[in-house]
Amino acid sequence: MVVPIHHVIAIAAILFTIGVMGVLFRRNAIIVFMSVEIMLNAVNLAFVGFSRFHGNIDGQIFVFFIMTLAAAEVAVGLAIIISLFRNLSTTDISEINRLKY
Amino acid sequence: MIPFYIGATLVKVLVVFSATLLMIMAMTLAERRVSAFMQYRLGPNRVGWGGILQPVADGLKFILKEDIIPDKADRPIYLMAPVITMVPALMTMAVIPFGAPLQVGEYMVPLQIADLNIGLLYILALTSVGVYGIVLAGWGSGSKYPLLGGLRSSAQLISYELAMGLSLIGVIMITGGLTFGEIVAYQQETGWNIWKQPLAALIFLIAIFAETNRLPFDMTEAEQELVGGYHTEYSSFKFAMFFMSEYANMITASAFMVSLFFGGWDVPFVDEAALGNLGVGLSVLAFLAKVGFFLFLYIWVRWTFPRFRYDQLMRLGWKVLLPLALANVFLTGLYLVWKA
Amino acid sequence: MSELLYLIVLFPLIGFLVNGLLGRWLTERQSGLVASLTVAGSFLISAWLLLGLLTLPEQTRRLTQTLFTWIPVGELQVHVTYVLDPLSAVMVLVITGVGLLIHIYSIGYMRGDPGVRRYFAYLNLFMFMMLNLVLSDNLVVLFLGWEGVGLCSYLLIGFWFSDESKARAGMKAFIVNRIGDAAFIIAMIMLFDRFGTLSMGDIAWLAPGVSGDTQLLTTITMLLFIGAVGKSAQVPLYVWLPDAMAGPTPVSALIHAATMVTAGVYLIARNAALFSLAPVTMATIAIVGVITALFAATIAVTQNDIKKVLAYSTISQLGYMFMALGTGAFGAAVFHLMTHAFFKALLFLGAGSVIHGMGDEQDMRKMGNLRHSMPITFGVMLVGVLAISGIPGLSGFFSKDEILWAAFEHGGGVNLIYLAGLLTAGLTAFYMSRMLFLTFFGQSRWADGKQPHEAPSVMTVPLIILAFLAIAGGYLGVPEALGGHNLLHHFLSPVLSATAAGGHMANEAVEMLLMLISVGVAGSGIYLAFRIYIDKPETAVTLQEKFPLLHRLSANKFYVDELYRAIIIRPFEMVSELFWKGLDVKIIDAAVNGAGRALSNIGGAVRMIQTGRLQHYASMLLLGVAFILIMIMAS
Amino acid sequence: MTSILFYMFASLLIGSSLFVVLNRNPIYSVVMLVFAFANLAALYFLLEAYFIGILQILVYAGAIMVLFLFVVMLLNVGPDRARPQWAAMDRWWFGGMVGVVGLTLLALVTRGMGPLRSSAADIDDGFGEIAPLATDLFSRYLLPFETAALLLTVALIGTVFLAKRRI
Repeated sequence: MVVPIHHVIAIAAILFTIGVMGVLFRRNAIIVFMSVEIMLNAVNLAFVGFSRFHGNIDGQIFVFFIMTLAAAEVAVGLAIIISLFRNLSTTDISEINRLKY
Repeated sequence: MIPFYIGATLVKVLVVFSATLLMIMAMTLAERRVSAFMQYRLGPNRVGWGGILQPVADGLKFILKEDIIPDKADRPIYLMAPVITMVPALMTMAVIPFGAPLQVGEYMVPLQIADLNIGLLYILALTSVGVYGIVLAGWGSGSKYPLLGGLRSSAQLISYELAMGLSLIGVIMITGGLTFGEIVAYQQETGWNIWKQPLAALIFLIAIFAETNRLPFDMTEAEQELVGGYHTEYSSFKFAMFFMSEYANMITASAFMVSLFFGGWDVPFVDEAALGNLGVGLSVLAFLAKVGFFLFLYIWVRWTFPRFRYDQLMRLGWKVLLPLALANVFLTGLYLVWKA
Repeated sequence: MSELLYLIVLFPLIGFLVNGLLGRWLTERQSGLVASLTVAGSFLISAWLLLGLLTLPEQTRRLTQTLFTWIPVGELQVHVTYVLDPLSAVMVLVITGVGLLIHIYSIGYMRGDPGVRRYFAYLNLFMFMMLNLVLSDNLVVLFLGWEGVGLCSYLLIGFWFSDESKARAGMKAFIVNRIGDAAFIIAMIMLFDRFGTLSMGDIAWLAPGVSGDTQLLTTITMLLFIGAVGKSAQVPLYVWLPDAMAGPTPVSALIHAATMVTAGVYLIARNAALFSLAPVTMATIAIVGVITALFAATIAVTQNDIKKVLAYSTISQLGYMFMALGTGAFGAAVFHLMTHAFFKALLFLGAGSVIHGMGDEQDMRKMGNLRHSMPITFGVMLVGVLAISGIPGLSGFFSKDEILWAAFEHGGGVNLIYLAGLLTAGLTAFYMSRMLFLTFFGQSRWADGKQPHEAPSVMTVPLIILAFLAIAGGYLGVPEALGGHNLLHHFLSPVLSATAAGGHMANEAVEMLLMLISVGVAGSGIYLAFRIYIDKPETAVTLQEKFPLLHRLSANKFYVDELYRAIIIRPFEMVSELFWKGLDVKIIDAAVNGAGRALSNIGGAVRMIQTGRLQHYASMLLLGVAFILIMIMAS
Repeated sequence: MTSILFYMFASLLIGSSLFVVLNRNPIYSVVMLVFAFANLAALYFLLEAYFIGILQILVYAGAIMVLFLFVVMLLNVGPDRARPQWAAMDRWWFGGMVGVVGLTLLALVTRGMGPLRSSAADIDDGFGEIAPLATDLFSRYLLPFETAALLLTVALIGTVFLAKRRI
């Protein structure tokens, strides 16, 4: 493996930024949610990269747990989106602003 | 050394791929012939000797038919879906060992494209990806019946995938390895897994029937309810791809069944290694015979059992198979602890 | 035997708890019974203990019981220790005895009042606190009782709190008492600082050791005396007591005549050893006592409210006791305290009986000629009036003459204190007779339709017993000049300092002469009253017209309340108002409100951030993350 | 060879991720995200995290993204009807935000780890396969592992509760 760790982490950072972009720019709750997943995966990539470059398995275990978390999170999050849609007939988060003052 | 392996691998890929396609063609014919046989009729027997060229004729027909893309279809998705279905179905064949290692000159060539060290998970991963083809086909058609078929299918696949995966765990536990090579080798030494994991075998068998959308689990394409299911709007070669991938899935599923529970290419009571390349040939034949049996079983079941109702299907998956699979894992664990 | 001491205190507490917590499940009669029985229990045990005390040798008559350590803080170890020595024995007996009679009387007097259980609960609580006060060896526990009786007094004065003036009277009592209490607390702190203990027994024992430090002793005793002034309604803190008459009459009898108001006398007598070492204080006490006695007596002359007359009479008599204390005649003071408890309780209860019989009428101008309607009440009131007037043979005669004799002896002959005491005695005889005549003699002036009637036996029996005590009580202290042995003095002498036993060494002939003089003064007071209010009723009006200024002054209590209002309350209110409107509203409130308004405005501005748009929130989050990252990079 | 593959997969990953974010049709986004995750799995394989790589496909592609697809289909969310109408402030704000975060991250990467190092640590045979992971998971990380199971159960119940119309 001749890829320097910087590049792995840089890719993770770019991926993360893409996720941030999605979260901030998109108005469809589902897409926003997917962007969150992208961010999570960017972190995972960084973990795996470090795990490889330190020869330490702990990073991968962390990723394992993050995936578990992501699965749980997605299930609940999508359920929330569904019930939001059921009540408001929209997934546009700029219209879901009931927390406003 | 490396070029040889690459070359050997390429050859194996070609062989496996074409063999699979051949088997698919044979299956289409066999299905029709066997069903005819079961219903006391003849079935297609005019093209070629005894109808043996019928698949070729079918293929030509599919290719020549007009390719219709519905107006409301989402074109990219609509076009992508058959491919997505087809590719994983063929890719799974990569990890199946179909014969004893072949002696080529000084090299031992395992008759398996890749003995991945996470082989079993690879299958699970690919089958789960296969869902997309069906779902996207249903969605992309822009029509309600395909959509329903697609939704049903994905729910069904996800449900039975759990039971399937859990049933595999028993096998992994007693084998102590995840690669097919290890599993087959283990069975050669200590006997087929079917004797040790009958419950897992049963669950796996039922699950692969569901995974391949075959009767009695063909909710996704139930003609009476869904006018054909997710591929209603497909025609021509794209329809053929769905068709082929279904058969490909059946073949790979049978191959897994054989590899996991029925000794793979193992010929009972025969030491393949002692016979040299003759033994290899024997083992390949044995493998094909076993797979053939399960393919026959597919057809047999199809024309024997009625279709489940959807809620019954879900209940079977979640309330019967899943607990049974968990119990199997538990019992296996107990056994292993007791043995240790 | 001493281990029974706590029962004296415990019984009323049980009564209080039963009446206070379970009162709603008790009938009126059960409630009164519980209250009376617990006090009776205390009385019987104290009587039993007194008998035990008498069997002991004279110098070891002291029963103590330490229950537990209440406040163990470093050097300050406050033990709850009860002491029964001759002084507290007398007090306990008076309190429980008179208290018992008044409890029984209350059953009749309070009949039909909706708050009767509360009344008995308060009364029992009062008994508990008062007994704590007199039995405790420790000043802190004494102070607990001291405050406790103040609280009960407040609660009972304002017993009918729905009447605002009565509630106000309660508050007045409470607030005026506070002034004295503050001094008391300072005195306690100084005592602890000097002696390292608050046990009065220890202090009495240690006191001679600091006799050189006159200034300190004077300060401490003065402060204690101020406390006593507040509690015992002396000039200038007496103003609460007349108003305290707003409470039920038995309460006036028990708390504001017989027991609580004598707490100040008890406090000084108890710390006689300390006070004896502070001559300046002693002189002050005597002067204050004299002024109070005379001053209150002059006011009592013109009061028309029967209870007010008695109230000022009480103040006057308390002044008498302080006079005795100031002259060093502690024994005489305690003796008068006891006899006063008997006859003043009697007079109050009699007045209560009259009020009861007249249907809650207290104005003597609307009474008259009641002696036929309520003969028993008249009889006992007569006894009470004669006793307080100092007619020979009744208790007041003995105790009052002892005080006068002490004053005479203290001053080494005829002196101002003695003369003032004599004048007070005359005035006392006059106004008490006036009260008696206005109430029971002359024309009936009550409104038509009123049917004055005798009180029920549950009220009259205690009256008769008290009348007996008012007569007999004095025979405990028959001076040697009259061939007696002054039993009480001998009994008390181990506790009170040597001077307290004074009197029996005097010239008997002079003593006899003085007695004759005082009897003469009392007699002339009665005669004068007879002349003015029975013989020629119109003289009263004539006198009023002749001396309008004097009458107005007296009738309006020398405008003391108004004076206080003008020089203390009004300035205080003005300063308070200044603080309220200037400081509180404009600065403090403004600051608080301004802070609130500022926060509200800031919040109004900041809430613009809360757009309800998820992405805005997320970007905020991100901003924070970016900030942290930059910080990490920078470091 | 592997580094070429790595950069190829990486660029595919980034490209498809960008597509996910920029594309306006949710269905395409889902599909492209699946593709992105497949690429990510490939990166994992190249980084010799085989188990994680297969899990990536199994969990993300096989389960999570199917759920997304499901929801998109269930709600039948079409393409965003119009271009998002951002206020000018929003545009600058968000853009600046992304820029700051991205640049900061990149700066951290390049600055925090010193000079380029291409040599990875020596690893045992079987690194990244199931056995070492399982050993750790069932020994050192047993409690977190069980907690994760609990978390999944809770999520399951919560999901049913949230999504069901009538319980």
